[in-house]
Amino acid sequence: MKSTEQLAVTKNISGNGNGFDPEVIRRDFPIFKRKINGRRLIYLDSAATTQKPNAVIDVIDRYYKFQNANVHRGLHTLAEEATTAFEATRDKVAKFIGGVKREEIIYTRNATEAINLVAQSWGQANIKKGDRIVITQMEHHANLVPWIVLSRKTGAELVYIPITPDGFLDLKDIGKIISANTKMVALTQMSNVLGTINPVEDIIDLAHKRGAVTLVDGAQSVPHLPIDVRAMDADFLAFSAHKMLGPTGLGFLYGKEEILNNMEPVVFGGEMISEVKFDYADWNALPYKFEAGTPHIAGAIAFGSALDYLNALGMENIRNHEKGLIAYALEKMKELDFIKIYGPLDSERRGGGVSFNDKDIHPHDLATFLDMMGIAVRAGHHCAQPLTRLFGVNATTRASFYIYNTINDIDALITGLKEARRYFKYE
Amino acid sequence: MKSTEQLAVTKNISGNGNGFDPEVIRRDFPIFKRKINGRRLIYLDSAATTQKPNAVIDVIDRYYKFQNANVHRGLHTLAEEATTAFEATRDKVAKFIGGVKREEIIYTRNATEAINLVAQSWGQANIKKGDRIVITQMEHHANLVPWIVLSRKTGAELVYIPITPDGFLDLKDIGKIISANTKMVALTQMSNVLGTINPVEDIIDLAHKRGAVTLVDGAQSVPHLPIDVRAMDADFLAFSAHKMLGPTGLGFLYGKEEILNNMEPVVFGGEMISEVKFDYADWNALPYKFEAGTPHIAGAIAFGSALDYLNALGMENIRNHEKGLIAYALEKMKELDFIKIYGPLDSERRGGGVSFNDKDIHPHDLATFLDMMGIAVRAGHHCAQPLTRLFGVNATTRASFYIYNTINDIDALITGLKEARRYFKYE
Amino acid sequence: MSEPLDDLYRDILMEHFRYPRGRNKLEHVHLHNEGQNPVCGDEIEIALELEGEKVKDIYVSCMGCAISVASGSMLAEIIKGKSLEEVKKIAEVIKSMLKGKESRNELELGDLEALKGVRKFPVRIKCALLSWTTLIDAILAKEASKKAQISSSE
Amino acid sequence: MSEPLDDLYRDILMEHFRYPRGRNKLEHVHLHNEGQNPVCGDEIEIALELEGEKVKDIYVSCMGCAISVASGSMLAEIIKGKSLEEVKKIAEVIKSMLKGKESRNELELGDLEALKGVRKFPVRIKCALLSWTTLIDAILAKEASKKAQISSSE
Ligand SMILES: Cc1ncc(COP(=O)(O)O)c(C=O)c1O
Ligand SMILES: Cc1ncc(COP(=O)(O)O)c(C=O)c1O
Repeated sequence: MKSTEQLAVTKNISGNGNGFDPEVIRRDFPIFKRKINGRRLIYLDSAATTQKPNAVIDVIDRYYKFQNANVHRGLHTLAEEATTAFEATRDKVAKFIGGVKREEIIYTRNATEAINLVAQSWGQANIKKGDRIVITQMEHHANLVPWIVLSRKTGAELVYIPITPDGFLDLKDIGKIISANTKMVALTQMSNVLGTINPVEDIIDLAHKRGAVTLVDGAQSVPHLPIDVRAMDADFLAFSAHKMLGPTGLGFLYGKEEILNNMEPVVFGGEMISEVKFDYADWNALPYKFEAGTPHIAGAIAFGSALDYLNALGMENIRNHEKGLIAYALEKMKELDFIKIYGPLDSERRGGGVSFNDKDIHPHDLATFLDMMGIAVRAGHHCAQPLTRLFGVNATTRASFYIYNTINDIDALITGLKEARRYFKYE
Repeated sequence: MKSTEQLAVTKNISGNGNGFDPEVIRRDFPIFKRKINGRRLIYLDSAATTQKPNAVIDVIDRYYKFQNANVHRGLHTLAEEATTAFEATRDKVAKFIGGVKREEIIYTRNATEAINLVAQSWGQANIKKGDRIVITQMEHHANLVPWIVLSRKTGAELVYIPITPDGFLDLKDIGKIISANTKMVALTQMSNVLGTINPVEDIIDLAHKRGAVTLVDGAQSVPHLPIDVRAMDADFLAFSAHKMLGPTGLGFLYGKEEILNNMEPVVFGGEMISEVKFDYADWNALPYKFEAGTPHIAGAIAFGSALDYLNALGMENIRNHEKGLIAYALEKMKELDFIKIYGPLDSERRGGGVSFNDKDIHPHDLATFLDMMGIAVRAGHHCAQPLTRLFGVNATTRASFYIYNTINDIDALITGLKEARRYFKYE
Repeated sequence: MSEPLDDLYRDILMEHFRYPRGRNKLEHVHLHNEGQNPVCGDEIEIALELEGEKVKDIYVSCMGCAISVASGSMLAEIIKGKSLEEVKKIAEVIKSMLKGKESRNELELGDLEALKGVRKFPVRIKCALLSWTTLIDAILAKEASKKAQISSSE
Repeated sequence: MSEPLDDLYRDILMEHFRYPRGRNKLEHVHLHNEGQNPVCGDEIEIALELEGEKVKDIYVSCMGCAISVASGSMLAEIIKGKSLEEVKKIAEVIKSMLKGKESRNELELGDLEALKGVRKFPVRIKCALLSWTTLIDAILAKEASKKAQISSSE
């Protein structure tokens, strides 16, 4: 790729006419003032967790300083303010994923807990021996281990949609895999290792025709793509706040009202009940039925601000920006003959991070080397051990992007990859 | 009580020779700069959640601004710093409750989830039809509903230790109640409604003699009393960070290593596994086995600072300070013939908040009235509906205290109670 | 005390609280329901005696705060003699009033206007609505069971 | 590149990484174990051939990073000829060294001294210890089963 082409990509990214400028965005993120090992921080680990803008951090600060109270059960001013703000975020989340009912949004700790809630409550009640659960070979452990455990407990079979060598779902036998006895189809909308964007609508459609219920792991997709869960028609959608500018300790389960209404809660205590006697307990209405105990109030309120921030940027613009970054990164990496890329090479059909390996340098050593240059990447199995092994390795290196990343960051990475080979004496 | 006695109490509180001065402490809590309905805030709702000192708020702020990264799986500098700080809090918690092993401390969302983890994992595996579960009549829904559900699921009987009219556990039949077939004894160390401090050591001792496992709900006790869980010999202890200066979204389960080792996890995903194949998953070591997915990193790190703050004050001093406040509040309220107090009147045997009712004004109306004076109290069943009903009411008013409360706050409350009667025309 | 508080605890409301209407047991009960405010445990019992589609008499018993007791008492007063359709309409108007929407009000609300002060106290709205939601739930349940009967006898 | 990195990837360490010792399969295997680093999925296999209490030969195969491969190779080099008791002692010394404690070091560590640079990279300590913990676990398991045999034959 020549420097003129490079310029075009840069333009495509920051000059899309929507005022989307990562250089400006970066100024909202205090962490970029920090030096890492004497270098400027180049953060390429947003698939693990994103950095947070001042708008979010300040809300947490303000909440604890001037508003802090427990929610729902309080009659005093602070409690009422906290409750109003806490519930306002629920409305924002309902709107953000395509305009669902507020009762369909359940606060959880993270995406992992959201998926487990479904596997445990819906799964235990509806999955029996002889049934089939379908997931894919590219699932994160969060959408893999709960189903392994459920199938072990119930005797249901767990069947995987395989992947092609270039990192797409292999859909040629999908009609057989999603069989008439399939009760649950759970899959990720975007792979955290390969970046693949899966055709969830089609798969959901087929699953529904077979009478199965569907769960979409949106941990990687909701932060990066415009989402319309109603158009998608997923029965459940799980995602985490911390991967989309929000605080840690907060995640979400969307579920269709009718299905949630028929599910038993899994955690019991305050707030989730409507009446308790010594020998009797009755459940509260949605969504509270699934929210026992004091929730992450500060986190929820701050996440409202994260959604405002993303909405102001526009999810379409974010997707376009990232598509540009990924295309550029793939181009540049393809030029390096010592780098093997895992996953699709077409930026239209992928998002997320780029996983790759140096043919000689182990991902750990590479990550440590890059860190000394201020570049934060991730190395390991990325909580998708069986997938990583499919590619014949124990670990890969992953560089993942978000709204604050620029072409410069990718250039720095490419330089780092070259220098690593010199340092480890392969060049 | 005459003004000279009053003075003595004040002295006892702030002049205990340990430099414990609530007026000085208050300056660390920015919320007290806030006006509520034009009045200075008098916060008497710490049993619901406590206010947070700058030391805690600033750590959250700094974390998100300059350290933010996902933990455990990262090799880069930010990830390593976050992991170290996150794990350091585990050590502090282990020390704070009496010096247990770090592996015995599990991060949860709140006390509620901690108790549910035990009911679900240990309970489902060890409780059968014919077994007995013993709890008390003064449990919070968090330590009540999980056992109702477990007994319903397993067919085990649920038996309550009753309470006396003055709000103590009635222990005269305890030898019969904790029978040979009792498998679990779960009780609160301090009632969130009555303030009663229960003789947990004796009850645990008896339970162990009968071969039962014990769980202590420490949601109200750990923030307010010096705790030595090893001396207490509880098998499990549950508590929440937000009730002891810490952030929302974080709680803890302590469990004896041997018991935890024999328990199955209940939430499955990243971090809690040691190896995953497509048809196989094996669990990580303690404590990670029970911590699936991205934890509340910021919350955990900030909670380390909350513990430092409490340690600097000294838990003995905190207990003495609160004992003084409660004694004073009880004295003052006893003088009001329109106020009925629920729970023990001896401040040596109680802590926590004081629950009471005006004989004519409903707790809701009273709470709304007090709020207009800037006084935050709680009204309702305090998530202990069966207990509240034992006293023949649907709701009580509760004023609860912490390190930043003063004699002045109680005087303001007493004035408020009197003015309410004038306002509602009962005087 | 302060102005919003006076607006909440208006004299009319306090008068209803002190002398609640509808406390006499009914001879014939055609509609019955119990309600709870899960936040606080407040409880209400409502019963109606009907004459055709009209409310002949009503029984309301509420263990609760001034707002919920007074609101229940006002309910007892206003719905007497009204048809169930009218009752549902009044409930809608009160709901919108409490949620702060300007009601294009063709209905005569009488004392119920006094509930307006609750708007400034969002946590108390549930108290003001407890009697109304309990009653409406009962009416809707009755209608649903009637429909079911009709369709099963068709 | 920077100094701490040079201290981590010392020449001796890189030499072990490139030419790891102990890659020959053993004739007789008296002790065998496999280990994993759950953080990254790195895998190791270790086997010992014993002569009495002494290590006669050793096989180490590690799929992992430079640190874990080199550490495994150094292990293979140093424990040859040592008694199992001595091996356990060396493991202890290395653990303390990596955790930054000054070891009152009577033992000759040879190339293993090169692992000192890992101290500045806490997340890599697990890599450096993988081979050692895998080996020690095997030794302890063997001892435990021996004890059990003795007590059951008493
Ligand atoms: C005695 C007791 N147990 C449990 C809880 C539940 O705490 P959390 O809501 O933080 O889970 C509380 C707090 O309300 C409590 O007072
Ligand atoms: C695809 C996918 N699913 C689920 C998760 C789990 O998210 P969390 O750790 O926030 O529960 C992740 C994040 O690592 C992910 O990438």
